[in-house]
Amino acid sequence: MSANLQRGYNALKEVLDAPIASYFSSCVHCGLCAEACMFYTESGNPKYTPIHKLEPLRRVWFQEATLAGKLMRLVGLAKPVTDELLAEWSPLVYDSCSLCGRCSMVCPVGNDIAYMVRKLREGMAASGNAPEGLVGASKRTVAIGSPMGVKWPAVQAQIRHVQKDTGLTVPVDQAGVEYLVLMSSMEIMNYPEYLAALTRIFHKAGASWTLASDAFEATNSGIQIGASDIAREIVMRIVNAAERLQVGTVVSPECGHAFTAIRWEGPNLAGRTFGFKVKHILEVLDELRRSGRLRTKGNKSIPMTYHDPCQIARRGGVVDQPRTLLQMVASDVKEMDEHGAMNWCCGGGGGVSANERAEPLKLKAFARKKAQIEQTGVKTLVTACANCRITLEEGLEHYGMNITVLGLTELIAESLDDETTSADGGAA
Amino acid sequence: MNATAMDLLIWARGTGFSLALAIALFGLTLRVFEILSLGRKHDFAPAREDSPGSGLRTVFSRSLPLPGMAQKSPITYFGGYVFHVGLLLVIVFFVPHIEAIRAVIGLSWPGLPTAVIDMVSVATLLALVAVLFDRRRNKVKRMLSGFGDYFAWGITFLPMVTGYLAFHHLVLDYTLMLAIHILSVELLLIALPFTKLTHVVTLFLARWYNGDWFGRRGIAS
Amino acid sequence: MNTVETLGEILRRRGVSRRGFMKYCATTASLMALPPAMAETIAARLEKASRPSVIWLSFQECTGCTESMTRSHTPTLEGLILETVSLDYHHTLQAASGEGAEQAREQAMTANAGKYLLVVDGSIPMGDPGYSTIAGMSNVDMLLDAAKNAAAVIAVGSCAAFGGIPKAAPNPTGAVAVSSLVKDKPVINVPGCPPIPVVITGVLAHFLTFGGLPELDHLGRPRVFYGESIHDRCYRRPFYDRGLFAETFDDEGARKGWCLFKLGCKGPVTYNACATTKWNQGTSFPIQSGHGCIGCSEPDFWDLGGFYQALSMPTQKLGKVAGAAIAGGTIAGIAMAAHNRSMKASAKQSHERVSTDELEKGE
Amino acid sequence: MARAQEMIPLVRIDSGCPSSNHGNPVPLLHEVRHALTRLLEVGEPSCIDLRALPMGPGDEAALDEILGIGEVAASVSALGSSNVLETSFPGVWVVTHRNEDGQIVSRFIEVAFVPKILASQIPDIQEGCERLKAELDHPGRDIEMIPPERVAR
Repeated sequence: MSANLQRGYNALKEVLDAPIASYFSSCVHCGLCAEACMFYTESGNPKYTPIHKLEPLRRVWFQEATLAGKLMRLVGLAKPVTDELLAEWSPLVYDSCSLCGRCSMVCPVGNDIAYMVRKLREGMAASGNAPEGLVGASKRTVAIGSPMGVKWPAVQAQIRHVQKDTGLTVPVDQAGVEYLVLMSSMEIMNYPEYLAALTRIFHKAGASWTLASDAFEATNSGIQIGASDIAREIVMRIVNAAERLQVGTVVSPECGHAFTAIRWEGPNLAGRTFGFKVKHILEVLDELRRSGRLRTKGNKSIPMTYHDPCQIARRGGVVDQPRTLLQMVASDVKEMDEHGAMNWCCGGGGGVSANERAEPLKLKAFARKKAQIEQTGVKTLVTACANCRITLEEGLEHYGMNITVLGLTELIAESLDDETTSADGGAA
Repeated sequence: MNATAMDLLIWARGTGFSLALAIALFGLTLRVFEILSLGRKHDFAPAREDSPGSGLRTVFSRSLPLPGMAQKSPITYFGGYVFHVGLLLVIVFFVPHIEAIRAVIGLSWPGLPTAVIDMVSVATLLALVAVLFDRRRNKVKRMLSGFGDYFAWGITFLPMVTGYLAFHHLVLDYTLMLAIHILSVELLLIALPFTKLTHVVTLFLARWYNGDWFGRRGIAS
Repeated sequence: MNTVETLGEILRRRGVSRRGFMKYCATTASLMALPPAMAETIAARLEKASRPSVIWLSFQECTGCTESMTRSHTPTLEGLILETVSLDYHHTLQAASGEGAEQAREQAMTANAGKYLLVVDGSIPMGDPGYSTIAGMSNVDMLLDAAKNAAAVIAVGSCAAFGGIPKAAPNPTGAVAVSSLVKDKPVINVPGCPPIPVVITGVLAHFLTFGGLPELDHLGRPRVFYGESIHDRCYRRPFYDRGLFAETFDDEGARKGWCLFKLGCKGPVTYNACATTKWNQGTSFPIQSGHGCIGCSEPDFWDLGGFYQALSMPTQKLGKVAGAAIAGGTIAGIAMAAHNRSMKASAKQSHERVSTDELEKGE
Repeated sequence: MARAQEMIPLVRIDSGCPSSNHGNPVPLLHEVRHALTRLLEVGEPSCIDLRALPMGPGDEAALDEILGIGEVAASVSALGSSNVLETSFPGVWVVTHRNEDGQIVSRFIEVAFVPKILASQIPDIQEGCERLKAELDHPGRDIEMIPPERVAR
């Protein structure tokens, strides 16, 4: 056994738990998970059947944690886990799974397949079988601080722009505030309007907030590639900053996996509960709306539809908030046939969009989203995840569709009611 | 006198059944220990309050297809429903079976008329054939299926078909068919803990864990 | 013994009219479970049938079979059959005793060598011959000796046919059936505990009428009597189909004559003519009297679980088995649990921190 | 041989529930109907052995009741008595054979113009004829005692 394989195999033994054992024990090979996966439905290739992507993990579980499997291995009947197997499975585990968890919703015996793919990636990463694109992103995040190589000076430059445009101050490294705002490098590089929108909204709401110069990046390549050690290192930057600044709530940006990383995996990576709350920006906005601190005026009458980012909706529980918020600013919202917890993934999540190798398959899988958008007949698509947004834009361009993609937070900011500027507000 | 059908029946009802039950119970107990001993890490992430989902909810809700899914794989769903419900009705509401269950657990309940059981059996057998056919025809299922899948199908089909043939006095002498029927049930019992048929027990755990995970995150799964 | 006189002659000598003979043949067809249309064939055959010699040996038995036969309910008609055969040896019925009796047997065997019918009731002990010995001769020896020159052997009763109660577990005498010893002669099994009297005489009548053996099933039983199960010919069968069962012997269902399956009736696996031929002048049979069939015409019926245990019930006590299995599963489970825990602990211990360097295959 | 049955009287005790018809006569009646059709169309008689059919308590009585009693009732004395009854359905006869002790030994439904057992039998006629001839050749007391005027008739 090579050192790589040994490390990977050991990692797979580490992740085995009772849910995984229950899931593998229950699978009846009914194939329904395939029907829930756009990588299968759009390619028609049965190897993209979700449960099939877990074969290496299944073998480790069977041979390491069941008596029958141990006996089978003893007599040489059990299929071995080899370097070749892991290499062969790497495209299935990374390229054809966005961890969207749709299969986990339809499995009749209740198998949470996305949960297991996430665990399998621990072994794949540890054995050096992660795709190059994700390895690079992880290296940049650890070494530079951001998967896209964004450094604090780039953020500072954006802060200057925002302050100039809005005439408002963007607070940095302020202790004792209500919100610590995180961003994704995608937002820093491609969607600077996010920071501007937040600055205006928080200003109108009279909320105290801050950015942290040593913890502005919310994305976490460690989660996507499946290396908890790396994920922990990245998460702890945020945790340390938030605790140092003694903020009440850490606000995850419009980025799906970032929310998962800090909200759901973060405490488990840290091995403790946090001294602060973690919320997605849409949750924060909806709370502000409910307390009357967020008010908008005017309704956009152009038809719109909302794309649920998987990690925020299905895997994160933020389903109603975006709809309430969208109702505030748009009068003609059409839902896709399957939405909310049963939405179809854009195909770029779970590190797929950072994995160049997966590009053709990702675009093929996008056909599902394309069909959903076409079915609504609208030309404006709203979402709340920078990664989804990039994937959607690429996909729409690839298929030559003339559709505008908007971020929900910006859309809200555009319709802020200027009449009700809070007392301490500056010029609009 | 050589071994007769009656000898086989006596063995099947006696030693055979005790052995099969022992192996099934031994195996299932072992499996539950195997599974639960792997444990589950404490989740430090605070769960959402007033979640619409829960493990218990999912244990039940997963029995129903999500909107749109049934159309995507009708044979899997309807074939699956018919044979699962059919098996349940035949196993639990055919009077001779109730008597057998009574001998094991001491409880009994009213049965269904044999005409009803007969109709359900035919439907169940047809559904089982349909799902086997679909397993060969559907490329996903064909790719996923190995010996274990066909074996599991076989040992589920066998008790159904032998029971049906015995009841209708077809093919073989009743005593022999009854003995074969009971032996096939024993094969099923023995295989229960060590094949995918274990899902009859573990699916409750799986659904629970799944529902619990989603429930903590505020999703009714 | 003189066997020249045919049955037809005997009957005429006794002044039986042709109408009487027709009635006799119709009844014989009925008791042989043959279609009524066979009466004329029977009549033609019986006219010419001659009188066979019969040697009746009794081994490990209770005399119930002999009792059953002698109490058959149609004295005149079956009496005719019995009178037609020359019962040369039957140690219960014959007047002779001691050496004279044994001489009669040997004489009959010599005089009718190759032609006599050997009827056996009772099983044969293969253990200590002292369990059952006649005139100093072990049952096995006597059986093999008598079977050597017999035309056919009729094993009457479940003991002779299948070993019966003596063979019931744990079979202390090492009892065996006739057919496990006699291999070179046709053996007709007429099981039952006892067999229905007319079934015994029916088989004799068949031999007498057709001069040969009736068609036998896989257990060597005449198909005409043992071709269908009690359950299939039971007048209570409609209740089984409708799911109406007596739960106890004195509940409403029992009074209404519902199916006795739950009370342990072995009718479904018992092949015999009781449900149609019935007992005591066709009056009734066990199920009609409210008691389930005990399966007495089937091999090893004594070991078929309790008489009052439903056929579908497992026969062994399962409490201890289940307890032991769960205990065993728990022990094995705890061992596997300990293994799994140590496997996980050691995996955790040998965890090598994954930094970004390890993400690429090195070496 | 002494017959125990004669000494041990059989007493029927009513179980308190009605002897219900178990439905067994119905298929039998269908068989009878087909037999009647055959008799009419091709003149083929049939015979059904009632001892070969499953009959519950009350079934045979129910059958008898449905069949009813017709115009002809005959009794035959041969090896015990036999009753031959035409039912209310002409051509359908119930024949009950008894032994010399009066016990029923067999019972049939015959579908025929006349049940065979009623017809005089050739061997019996032959024998009777011979006997009559012998009597006439060697007149015994019986014939002599008959008044001449009756012989003439």
